[in-house]
Amino acid sequence: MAAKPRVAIFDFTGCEGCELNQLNFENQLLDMLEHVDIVEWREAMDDRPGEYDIAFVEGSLSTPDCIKRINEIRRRAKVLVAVGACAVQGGINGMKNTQPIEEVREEVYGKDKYLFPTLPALPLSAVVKVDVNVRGCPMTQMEFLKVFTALVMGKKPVEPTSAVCVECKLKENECVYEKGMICLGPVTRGGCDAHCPSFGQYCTGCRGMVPEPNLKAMEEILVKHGLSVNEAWKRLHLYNTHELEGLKS
Amino acid sequence: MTMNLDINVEHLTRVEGHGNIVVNMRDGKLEKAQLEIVEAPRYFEAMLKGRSFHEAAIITSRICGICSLGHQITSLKATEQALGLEVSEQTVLLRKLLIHGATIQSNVLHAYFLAAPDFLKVGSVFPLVSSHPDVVVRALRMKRLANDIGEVVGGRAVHPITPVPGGFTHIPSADELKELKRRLVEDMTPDLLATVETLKTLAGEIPQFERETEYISLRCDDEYAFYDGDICSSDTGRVSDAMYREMTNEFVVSHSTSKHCRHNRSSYFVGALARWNNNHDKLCDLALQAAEALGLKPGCTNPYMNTIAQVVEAAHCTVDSIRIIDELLERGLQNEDPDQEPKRFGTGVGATEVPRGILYHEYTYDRQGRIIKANCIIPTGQNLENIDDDMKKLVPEILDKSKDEITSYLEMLVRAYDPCISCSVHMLDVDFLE
Amino acid sequence: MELKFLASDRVEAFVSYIMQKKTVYAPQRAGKHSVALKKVADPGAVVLDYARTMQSVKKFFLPPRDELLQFNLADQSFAPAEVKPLDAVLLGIHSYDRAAIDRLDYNFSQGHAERNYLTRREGVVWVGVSFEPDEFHFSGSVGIRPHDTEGFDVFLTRARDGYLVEVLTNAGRELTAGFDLPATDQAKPQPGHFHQHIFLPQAKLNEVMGASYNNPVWEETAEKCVGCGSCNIVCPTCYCFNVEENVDIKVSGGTRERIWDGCMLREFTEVAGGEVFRGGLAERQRHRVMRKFKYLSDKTGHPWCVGCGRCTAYCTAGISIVSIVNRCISDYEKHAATAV
Amino acid sequence: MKLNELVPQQDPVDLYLPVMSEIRDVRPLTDLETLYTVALPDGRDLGHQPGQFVEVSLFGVGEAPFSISSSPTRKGVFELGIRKVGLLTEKLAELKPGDKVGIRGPFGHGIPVEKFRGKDVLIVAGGIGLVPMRSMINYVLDRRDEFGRLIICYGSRSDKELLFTDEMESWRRDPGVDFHVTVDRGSPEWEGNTGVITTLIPGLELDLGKTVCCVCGPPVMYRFVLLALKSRGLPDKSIYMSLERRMKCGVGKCGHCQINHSYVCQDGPVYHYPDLKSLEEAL
Ligand SMILES: Cc1cc2nc3c(=O)[nH]c(=O)nc-3n(C[C@H](O)[C@H](O)[C@H](O)COP(=O)(O)OP(=O)(O)OC[C@H]3O[C@@H](n4cnc5c(N)ncnc54)[C@H](O)[C@@H]3O)c2cc1C
Ligand code: SF4
Ligand code: SF4
Ligand code: SF4
Repeated sequence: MAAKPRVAIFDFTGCEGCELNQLNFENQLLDMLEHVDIVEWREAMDDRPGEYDIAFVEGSLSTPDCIKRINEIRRRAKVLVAVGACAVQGGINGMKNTQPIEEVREEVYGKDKYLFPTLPALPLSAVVKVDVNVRGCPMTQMEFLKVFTALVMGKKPVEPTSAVCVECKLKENECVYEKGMICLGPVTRGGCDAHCPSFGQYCTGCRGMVPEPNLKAMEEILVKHGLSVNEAWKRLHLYNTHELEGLKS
Repeated sequence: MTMNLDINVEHLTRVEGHGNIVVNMRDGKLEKAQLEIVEAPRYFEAMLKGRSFHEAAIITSRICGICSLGHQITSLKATEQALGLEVSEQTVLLRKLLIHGATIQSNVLHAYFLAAPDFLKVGSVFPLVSSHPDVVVRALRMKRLANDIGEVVGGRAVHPITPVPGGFTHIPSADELKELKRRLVEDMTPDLLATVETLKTLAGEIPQFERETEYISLRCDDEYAFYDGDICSSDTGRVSDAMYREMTNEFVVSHSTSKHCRHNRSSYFVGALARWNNNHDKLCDLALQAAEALGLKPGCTNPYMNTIAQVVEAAHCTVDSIRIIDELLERGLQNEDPDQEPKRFGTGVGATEVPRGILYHEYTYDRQGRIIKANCIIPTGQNLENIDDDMKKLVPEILDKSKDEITSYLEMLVRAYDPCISCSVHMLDVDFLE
Repeated sequence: MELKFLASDRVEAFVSYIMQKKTVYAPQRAGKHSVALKKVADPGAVVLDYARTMQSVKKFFLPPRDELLQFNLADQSFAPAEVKPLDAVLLGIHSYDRAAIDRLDYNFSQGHAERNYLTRREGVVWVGVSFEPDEFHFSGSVGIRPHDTEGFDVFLTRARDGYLVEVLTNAGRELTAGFDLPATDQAKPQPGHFHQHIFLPQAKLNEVMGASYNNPVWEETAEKCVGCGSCNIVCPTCYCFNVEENVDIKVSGGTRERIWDGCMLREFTEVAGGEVFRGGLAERQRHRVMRKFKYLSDKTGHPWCVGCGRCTAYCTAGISIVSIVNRCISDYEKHAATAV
Repeated sequence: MKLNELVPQQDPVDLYLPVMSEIRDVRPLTDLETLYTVALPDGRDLGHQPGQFVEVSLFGVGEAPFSISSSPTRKGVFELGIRKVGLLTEKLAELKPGDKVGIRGPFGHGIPVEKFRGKDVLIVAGGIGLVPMRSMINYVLDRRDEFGRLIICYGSRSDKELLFTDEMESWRRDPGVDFHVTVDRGSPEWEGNTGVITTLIPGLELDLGKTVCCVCGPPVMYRFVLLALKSRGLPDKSIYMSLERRMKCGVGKCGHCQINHSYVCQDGPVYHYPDLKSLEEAL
């Protein structure tokens, strides 16, 4: 690529952990800056020019203003990258979607609820076309680097599709089921190098579902390991309410 | 002298989350001076309702990626108290080490990446890459090491993996800890001294502004309190963490999706400066020397000095991390199973000092170990009223300056609090009625 | 064969002794409940009494991630990955895992003989150990017994208070020479009993599996299977791989790597444009099992499953390859009975 | 026999190292397809059979199998016709003459030309299936006297997607070639046949005893073409088909291309139809 690609970073509703993770590339940051020009990043800088090639967007969409902004970003960006579970699949924010929104607001703000308009938490792809996903909560740094180098080379990044279990087995991790815990790894998209099971914790499903997940079979596994059917689905919903609602219909 | 003034900074930059600064003055009368929080509310209560105690910390950690470790540890403390789960001394030491790592990383990030561009009059850290490469490389090195503490002990710096109710799912090896210690001694300590030198040259850029207020932090008898302690007010003294509601008194204001707090006065201050004012007697020598060099004095009432207090704390956390690692190595690391057998089901409160101030979580569990009631009060929410009060005092004092200068003073003021707006709109304060 | 004796309390000394001659890899504790093959640093850490490791010795010859070449993007040059003979002692290996290596040897030498695998295969001294079949082992059904010494240089059979040692080859003699192993007149104990069986000899299995293409067992299994691919990735005779490019952050070069892949994964047969040639879980499961008991055994006369039980032990859905095969057998026999 | 006695002893080879080769010419065929002329170093000959393929790679991007589109009778360079569909092919589309690509191969079982010698050759190609078949077509054209009639049936989705239109003109004009082309949906300017490829087969002039056929196209096409050929009475043993599967190594190791017991990269891509009948998953 002749000129350096111009990169802009945006955030919507989320915890900003993904953006922080982008600042956490201490060992790579200077190399990365060799390849791109960062032109917009509210969390880290003041400037706001309007032109960019690649937009990295964190967070889910949850207010009418979000929808306006994301359309504007899409219009200006050549490549739009959804970063992190909130942006890719709605993430944790999606959990509120299963409860009637008015009730939730009432509970929180009481009579003041009309002060703050809000919508169900949506992934970016529910509103605009997303070109690339970097999954994870927070976004998987390893995957971000792969996507980054791919975009710098002008090629399409490859999205992993197989389950976290594959990576666990490649690393010969002791399966957390063996420790009497449960795990969502069997239906969760890999690409994180089985980060949580590698540290003895169960996979909470933050990278979204594998394509065409066999959810009935997953439910059976969770129930066999001591969860009630209700609890099993709650665990599956943690990051994936939007996706699961979509699969249902 | 300016008689009419309208300032509206939309989506303030270099802070975590979305906030606007709005100031209106009509005929010399200040009508409005406030930080409006426009971040979309997150509704964590809807998420926590009915969730298992295994998930509480996983979910609340997502309130904020910047403060994820703080939320996690605070949540674990509340859950453990509610369910009667015991943690080992090793667990406590590892948690304190994690908090130090997170505090260093957050304070370094704030000082170098968010605040320093103000002192150097640039828009972001990026121009500094070419103008001050050694400073940037140093900042990155410090941040990396702080994050590596999180990665080695917590499995990940943002949303750590290993801390769970009752202990850890994985503990670091002795070799990993030794390597961290080596870097803390050989890299971090000289980098801190260099940071102090750099800041000394910029000390003149810190605005002179004083406003007396109430300072609230944890306080404990045997150390500079982060993990354990009572709630301590500079006005009213110490109370136990169970009294946190009396210390916070949340209320809704129309210009903020985050609730505000007050205690003894119209507002109070939490964060590094509050901790410094309340606990400076517990700091290690290196930190005290840094404070001395940078002109930070006990009883400081200049909110802009919060950034300096953060650097002083980074020094303390570094020295104390080395001490904790020595203690862990001396004891010998044990593979322990976390205690996850609840002894009771009730209510528990956790209070921890996180980089931006004191953080409270409170949960009530049902007999299946599911959350029926949760409350969480975060530092930035507690500071918001204090920020508004500061602005109301500051604006009239600087009316002789240009509008741009006034704006930049206000932006710097808000940034000095290192506000974490993502956190502040968590909205967790509800009783769930099943 | 002359039997020698290695007392339990001398195992550690034996390991230290052979460590002086060659690098040793052996089973050691990996987690609370698991044992893995790792390079030995502490002879006391070796565990000879174990059910199974999650990954077999395959990982040393066909690593999970294996660099094929390094490239330089600036001048489009490349260098082949450095591949060295393993040149080590593999200690404490079970007979079925040794048998699996025979199968991989075949795969990587027939047709195009592959340098990467065959080079790593060199210089290995095999020290086997007998095993006590657990709830998942069924290697007896594919003709591999716990005491089988085939392919080993030295074999240790678990006996009272220690191990009976058979030194089987010159390499074995060289390895043990100088270590005092007293002769014993103890007889080799009877091998342990299997708790799992395939109810038909392999010779007949090809025929049965050939007739089981449309058996309902595939669809039934597919209902329980989550398609996670664990069964492939832990199998000692699975060797399929994918190839990936890794580019460094400076975008100046990188590596081409192969990574274990598995036919249970949906993407395995997906081509550009979205066509998936074995899309359904039933078809994938059928392919996996047929590959072990038909496709490759038709060609060589040997089953490609060695009965280690890993795919069943590590399947979170509890799918058992033995049950699948036995179901095919019983349906076949029922059909044969009604047909007569 | 014991398994280890079955293990053949041969010198192991570096199977995965490409030969860096030069792109000599790049010719767009349509919006999606491009024809590349490639030269091995030192003027080496690829030495392939029609129907064989090579693995083409770009460092940092990937590697994939592509059929050789030129006839082995044309020496010195070889041609690849590549459709832009994904990661690698999109980057290949950016290449210019002088650029380098990695080549491994030729691999696989091509068209057994000796079985076609002296016979009438019927080629049925759908879409991009014409790319490998062109190798055979040109082979026959270059050795005209060794073969009987050459009958080509080519089907494409639309006239805009037709490949090798210039060569098609010469086939059309060649009295020794019986060339038929059809498109599923023609544009207003299209004056030729419309309809799927099978509509061409009933009208062909075939000497059944003398015709040998080779089919290549998208997966859905095979079953219908087979039915059409059967209804013309062409015996199964006179039919060959070239199949496509995902493949990574090209040398029978990676397992991706397996159809039942058969490896497409070893036993195929060109199969004798009677052999395919025992492969339930093939068609
Ligand atoms: C024997 C054979 C001959 C072929 N000949 C031609 C040809 O002459 N012209 C042409 O345009 N295409 C041909 N193809 C198809 C070509 O291989 C795919 O179009 C190509 O792999 C797509 O790669 P990509 O990286 O652009 O696509 P992506 O969809 O990004 O593919 C990613 C990876 O998937 C694998 N893959 C995807 N599709 C296929 C496929 N169809 N076959 C095998 N692996 C695949 C590859 O390993 C590839 O690297 C042939 C395929 C085979 C098997
Ligand atoms: S720990 Fe989870 S992801 Fe890993 S193998 Fe077990 S079930 Fe799969
Ligand atoms: S391990 Fe079990 S669930 Fe996973 S793919 Fe294999 S059979 Fe299916
Ligand atoms: S198929 Fe299962 S039992 Fe057989 S060798 Fe493979 S993992 Fe072991």
